Amino acid sequence: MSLRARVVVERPRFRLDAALEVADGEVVALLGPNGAGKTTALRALAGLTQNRGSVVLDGEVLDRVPPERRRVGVVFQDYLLFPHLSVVDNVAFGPRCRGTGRAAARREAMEWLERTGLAEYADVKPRSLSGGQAQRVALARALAVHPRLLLLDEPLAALDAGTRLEIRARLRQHLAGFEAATVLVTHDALDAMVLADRIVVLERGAIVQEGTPAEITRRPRTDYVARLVGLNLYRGRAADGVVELAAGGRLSVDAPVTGEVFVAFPPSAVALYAQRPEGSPRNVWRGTVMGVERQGDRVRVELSGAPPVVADVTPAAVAELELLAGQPVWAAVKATETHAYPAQV
Amino acid sequence: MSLRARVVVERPRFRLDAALEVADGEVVALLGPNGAGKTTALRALAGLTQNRGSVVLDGEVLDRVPPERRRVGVVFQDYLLFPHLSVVDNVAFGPRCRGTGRAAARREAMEWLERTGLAEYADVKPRSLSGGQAQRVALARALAVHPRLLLLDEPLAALDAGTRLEIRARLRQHLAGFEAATVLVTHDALDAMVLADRIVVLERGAIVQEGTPAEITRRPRTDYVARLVGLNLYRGRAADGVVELAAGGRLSVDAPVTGEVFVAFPPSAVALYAQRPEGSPRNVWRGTVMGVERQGDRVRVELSGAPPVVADVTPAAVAELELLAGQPVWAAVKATETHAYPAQV
Amino acid sequence: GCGGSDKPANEPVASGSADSLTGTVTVLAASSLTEVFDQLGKQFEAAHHGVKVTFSYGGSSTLAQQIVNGAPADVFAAASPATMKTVTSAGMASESPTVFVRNQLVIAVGPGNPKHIAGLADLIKPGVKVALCAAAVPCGAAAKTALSAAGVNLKPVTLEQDVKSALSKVELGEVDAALVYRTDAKSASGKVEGVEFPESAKAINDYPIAALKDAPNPDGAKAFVAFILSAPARDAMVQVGFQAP
Amino acid sequence: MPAVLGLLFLVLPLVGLLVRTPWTSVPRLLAAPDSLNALRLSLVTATLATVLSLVLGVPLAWLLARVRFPGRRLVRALVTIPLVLPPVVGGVALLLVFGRRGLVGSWWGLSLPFTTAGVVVAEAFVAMPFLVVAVEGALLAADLRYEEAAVTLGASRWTVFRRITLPMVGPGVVAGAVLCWARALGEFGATITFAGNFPGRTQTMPLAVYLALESDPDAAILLSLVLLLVSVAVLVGLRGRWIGEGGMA
Amino acid sequence: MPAVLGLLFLVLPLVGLLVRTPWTSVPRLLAAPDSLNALRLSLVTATLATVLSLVLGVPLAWLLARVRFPGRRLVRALVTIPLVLPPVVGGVALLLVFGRRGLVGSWWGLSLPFTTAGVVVAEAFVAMPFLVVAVEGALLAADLRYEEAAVTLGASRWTVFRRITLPMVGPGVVAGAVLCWARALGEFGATITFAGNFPGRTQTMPLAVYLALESDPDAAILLSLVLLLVSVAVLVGLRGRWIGEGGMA
Ligand SMILES: Nc1ncnc2c1ncn2[C@@H]1O[C@H](COP(=O)(O)OP(=O)(O)OP(=O)(O)O)[C@@H](O)[C@H]1O
Ligand SMILES: Nc1ncnc2c1ncn2[C@@H]1O[C@H](COP(=O)(O)OP(=O)(O)OP(=O)(O)O)[C@@H](O)[C@H]1O
Ligand code: MOO
Ligand SMILES: [Mg+2]
Ligand SMILES: [Mg+2]
Repeated sequence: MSLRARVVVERPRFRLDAALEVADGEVVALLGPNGAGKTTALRALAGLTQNRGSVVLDGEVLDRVPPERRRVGVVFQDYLLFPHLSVVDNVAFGPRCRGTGRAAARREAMEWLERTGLAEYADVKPRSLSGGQAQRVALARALAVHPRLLLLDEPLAALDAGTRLEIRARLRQHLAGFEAATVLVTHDALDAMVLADRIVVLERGAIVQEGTPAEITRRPRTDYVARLVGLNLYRGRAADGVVELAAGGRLSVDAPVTGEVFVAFPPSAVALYAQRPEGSPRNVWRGTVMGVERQGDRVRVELSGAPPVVADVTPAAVAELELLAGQPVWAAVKATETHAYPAQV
Repeated sequence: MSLRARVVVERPRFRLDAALEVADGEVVALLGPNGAGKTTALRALAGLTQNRGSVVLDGEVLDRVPPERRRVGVVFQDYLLFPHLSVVDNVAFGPRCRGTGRAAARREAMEWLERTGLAEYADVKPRSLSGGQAQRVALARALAVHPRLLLLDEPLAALDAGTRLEIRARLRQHLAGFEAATVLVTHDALDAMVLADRIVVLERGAIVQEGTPAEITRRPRTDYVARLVGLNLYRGRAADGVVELAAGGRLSVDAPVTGEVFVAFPPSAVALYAQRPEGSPRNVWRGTVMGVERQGDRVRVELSGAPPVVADVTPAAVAELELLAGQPVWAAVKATETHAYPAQV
Repeated sequence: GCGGSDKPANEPVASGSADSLTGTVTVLAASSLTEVFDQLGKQFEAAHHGVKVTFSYGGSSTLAQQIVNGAPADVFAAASPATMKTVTSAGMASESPTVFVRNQLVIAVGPGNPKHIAGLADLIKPGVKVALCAAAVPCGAAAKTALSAAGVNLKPVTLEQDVKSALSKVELGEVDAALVYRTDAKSASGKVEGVEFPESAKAINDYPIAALKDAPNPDGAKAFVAFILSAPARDAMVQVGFQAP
Repeated sequence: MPAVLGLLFLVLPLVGLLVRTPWTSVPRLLAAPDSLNALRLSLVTATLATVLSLVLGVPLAWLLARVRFPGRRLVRALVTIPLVLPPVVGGVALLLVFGRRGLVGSWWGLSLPFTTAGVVVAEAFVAMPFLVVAVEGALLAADLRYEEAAVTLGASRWTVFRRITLPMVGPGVVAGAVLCWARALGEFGATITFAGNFPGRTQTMPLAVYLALESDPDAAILLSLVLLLVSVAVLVGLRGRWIGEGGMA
Repeated sequence: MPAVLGLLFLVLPLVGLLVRTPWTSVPRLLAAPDSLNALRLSLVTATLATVLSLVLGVPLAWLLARVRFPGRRLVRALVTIPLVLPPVVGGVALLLVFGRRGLVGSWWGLSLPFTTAGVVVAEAFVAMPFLVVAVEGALLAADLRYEEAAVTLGASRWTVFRRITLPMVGPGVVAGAVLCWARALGEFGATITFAGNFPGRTQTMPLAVYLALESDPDAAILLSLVLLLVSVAVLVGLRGRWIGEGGMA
């Protein structure tokens, strides 16, 4: 086990207390809403913020090791490229500090820049980079130190769609062949799914869920996670295949559960009708359209009701049903499309 | 027509030259890869960077008007919250400059903070905000000046999924009831689709495409745009319902086009088979799996071949076909699912 | 009354008798006169009720500059004829200056005279560090005269800008001897000893005094000059080591 | 460690003074009204000179750091002139301008030399460049983009300066003001030349020390220590606080 | 506009001096070897004092700005002492420490007073605090997060200081060095007290000026102008360049 840490940080209106374990070569994505403590956790791991817990890396207790000797690579949320050094010198800074000669360090830096597609900017100062370019340089700078632990704070947020795919793929490649442990903070479910072996969800300073991307996707345990993975999620009490929802209403499910449970299903499982439908779906209820959003080749419809629900439909359906805010509609979900699982782990 | 501008900026290794028109109350999304010149364009509109073109707002020529009298609200890519002022004073700064009294300005600022869900942080300094919190404060600060022109540089990039939906909805509401013209820079197709009336795509300093979100989505004209909206896009010569693709291969299409055309279809229109399928689809070709990525409830498969293509399939299909990198498969696309349109506008 | 004609009419000055002097008499005096003038000022105030004497001490040349530039002063007492000349040639003196005391050089040495210095010739013994004043200031000029009269070719370690700093070098033990005025050696008695030497008679420095033309209080100026030239004042100055002219 | 060496170098001489001080004569000296007058006058004039320097010098520093104009490098160098000019010559120069027959003084009517106001002018002349150079340095190191952000919010140049620039270079301005105040407090040559040495009116502490050196060197050291003590007390009291508040991490 | 007023205030006295200068005697004065010697000695010692101050003072400023230790406020105030101390008293204090019978000087063997090295020490003592305070102000205003970023890249404290902190506070260090150099160049009281006044060895320009004031005020003004001219030339030549490079937007 490469990283075993407990990070405990007290702030005036905030307390972080989270245990993190990351294996050699494993990538853990740290997800959570704004202000959940993700950046704070990374800072504590890097030794930049006083940690009342403990950090053990490769069996070595780091609590008394100063940050410069932790061999931890960090990509900061706001990059923090050194304004007075050229791009290549920014990247070469780490290798230089680890004792590499000037020329060798610059060569190494140039390689990294080529890999991130920024070789032509090697000699400019960071302030004349665009936001996305700066972020890529920050990434190259962190990777160039060959860290034992790599901490990435939203390393792809400022990248454009194309570069993002590319860098994401590169990063994945790199992380795959990486002997180090990696913790990746992100807001993007896709980044987390693609890059991470395991996801840890932080809310209000505490870990609320962790598991593989598949587990998290299938069995979200909080509203935040559900929204993140694009599922409708409810909590309720199950008895005889029917769940009484805390949010109002009831849902028939296709699972032998009882007691406190979560029920989840994707928006695409929700069918919408102008009239009460007759037919197989056992879950049918009335709702009111709150909002309609086009999303690529699908349309996402938000409904209030008991329970409130989000549905994905085709543009054709929108036109046919004349879905506008305020419009009453019927929602239907087949019991077989729902996924119910115990609320206690 | 509220904003008519031509922005022309020369940089050592970069030249921006773009004409922008934004109507009263209209929201234009400026999309483009990293380093395309989006931030530079906003700076020129705001009067922060020397513009060799011309900016006309509400009929008034702004070229000689200093930035402080342009009534332009800006959310900067790196927020630039004043570090020495509390959050509420940051937001109140604009109203104060416009002559509002101290108490009234703070009241107004508090309202904005409440709307962005940050009222409890009113009295802290920006450096103790998380990234997403800071971005929301920057948004509130820009809106608080009731600008005639609102310039947003990736205003949602650092927001978590939940807040993002919320703020996006709020922003849309606000922009809808907004008499001002808005230019929004983003990397997120969804943000652009949801928030913008019109999309302008900038690449390498020049406008390569503009139109409504629907037009852009349906008829992308560059690889960047196609990737952005998640379509497969090819260019080729059409004759008698068949397009010879520049990327290799040919596609039957269901449109009466001839000459230079684009052909586009969504990844979900691509079916994959282990054996060459017999059946209705007229476009069938061999490819090799390059990568498989789980994306929420779908799996995205990248194929090389003539042409290369991206397909969206169900997890079940992945298991059945044993889709792994290197695996040869057959791709099929119905001619009716393709969309062909002239390359010349 | 004497010379009261150009006085502003509204100034509250009694006319006629010198005993009815009033107002303030401002005296610019060389800083080497500080102690004795402070004491004489009190005597003058006691003798003339209602008169206040204010002193502004400084380097003689600084004071001369100030006078030329319109300092509101009544009397100037300089430590050298040269600096007084700056004032007179600018036409700022109301009368020709009078020499009121003279000062003579001595060799200042540390307590107990550890290097056994008895005269100028001993100053060139090896291992003896000597401080002199720079030739541009009066004590330096005097030292030069005395040394050449004695035919001693002295190599000092420093040429100080005034007597006091030369003296303090002896007090602090940085040098073994310095040529200073007798008054200075006397005021520092306990910390230095003064060794008299015959050639000093050839290098005596004159202190001139004069009332000033633009004096706000001309009567007071005249009276103060007269007082300084009087026998009691002269005695007081001889007490602290000056010589009568 | 050079930092400790540096500290020793600056503090050891003070220890030397403390060892030599004739503490027994403290009460007598402090009872002398002239000493107290001089101390009071020093504090008042140095503070006024600092205020004057802030009013004139901070805008000047801003001009040098933010506005491009021809000859800026020359002006920047001219500003440092009073640093290099021997103070006594500075005093003479002031007399040539503000004196009775000076360039300005002659049609001005009002006479500055040999008044308390003259002391303030002399001190400000000598001390202001310290403020200007320190503040200019701070301004040059500041991040311009915050000022741009303020401008887009409708702030005039003056508002930007007052509410953004100034607070952000707070530590620099405080440092400049401290230097200016300290230099004004210790000013001797220009003061005695331009304003004379009149007890209660223009005799500041350094002038009193100078006189005391003539007659009673021990008293002079003691007076210096009093000046030191008071100024260190003021600095410990005020500066730590200002810096704590004005500083940014 | 106060900036212009401030500029006039600093520059007018110079104009006064220029108007009064007896230009005809320039050749005679400049031909005097003592003047040239003094000028050369001034430039050399002021530069050495600045180097010494940089070596000792920048680390000291860093200590004050970055390291928390008990009594920091007091130390911060102690450092400003030589600013307030009348220079002559400062010279006496130096004698008490480094003099023949001083605390350090007596077992040191090596004698500083009356040597050129002594001039450097006296100038550094008086001028170093300017550097320390200016650099400390710049350090306090700098953004700490860049230093954090450097630390995570494996930079030792010293590397962070040398490659990140120092370049980022460049303008502040340049400002401090300029103040320090200028103050050293104009230093009079401490120098003459500690190092004495011997032409070619310890007689710097200000000492030559002071003595000239005694005998020939016009010559004194002229000498000051020469000093000015040279220093302004140096500053125009070097500083604009440093600032241009060291500055960040
Ligand atoms: N230096 C600080 N002082 C006081 N409070 C702080 C400080 N830094 C962060 N906080 C608070 O701690 C909480 C967690 O902040 P953190 O930056 O770790 O959030 P985050 O999870 O990274 O959020 P985001 O996704 O918005 O970047 C927030 O409420 C923030 O306001
Ligand atoms: N101050 C500057 N000096 C020189 N070149 C600059 C400067 N600012 C930006 N550039 C260059 O201009 C180009 C456009 O930059 P800009 O910041 O406008 O890109 P952008 O579209 O906002 O990209 P991103 O999405 O990454 O933020 C880039 O190649 C960048 O390197
Ligand atoms: O004014 Mo003096 O008495 O020459 O030092
Ligand atoms: Mg964060
Ligand atoms: Mg940008």
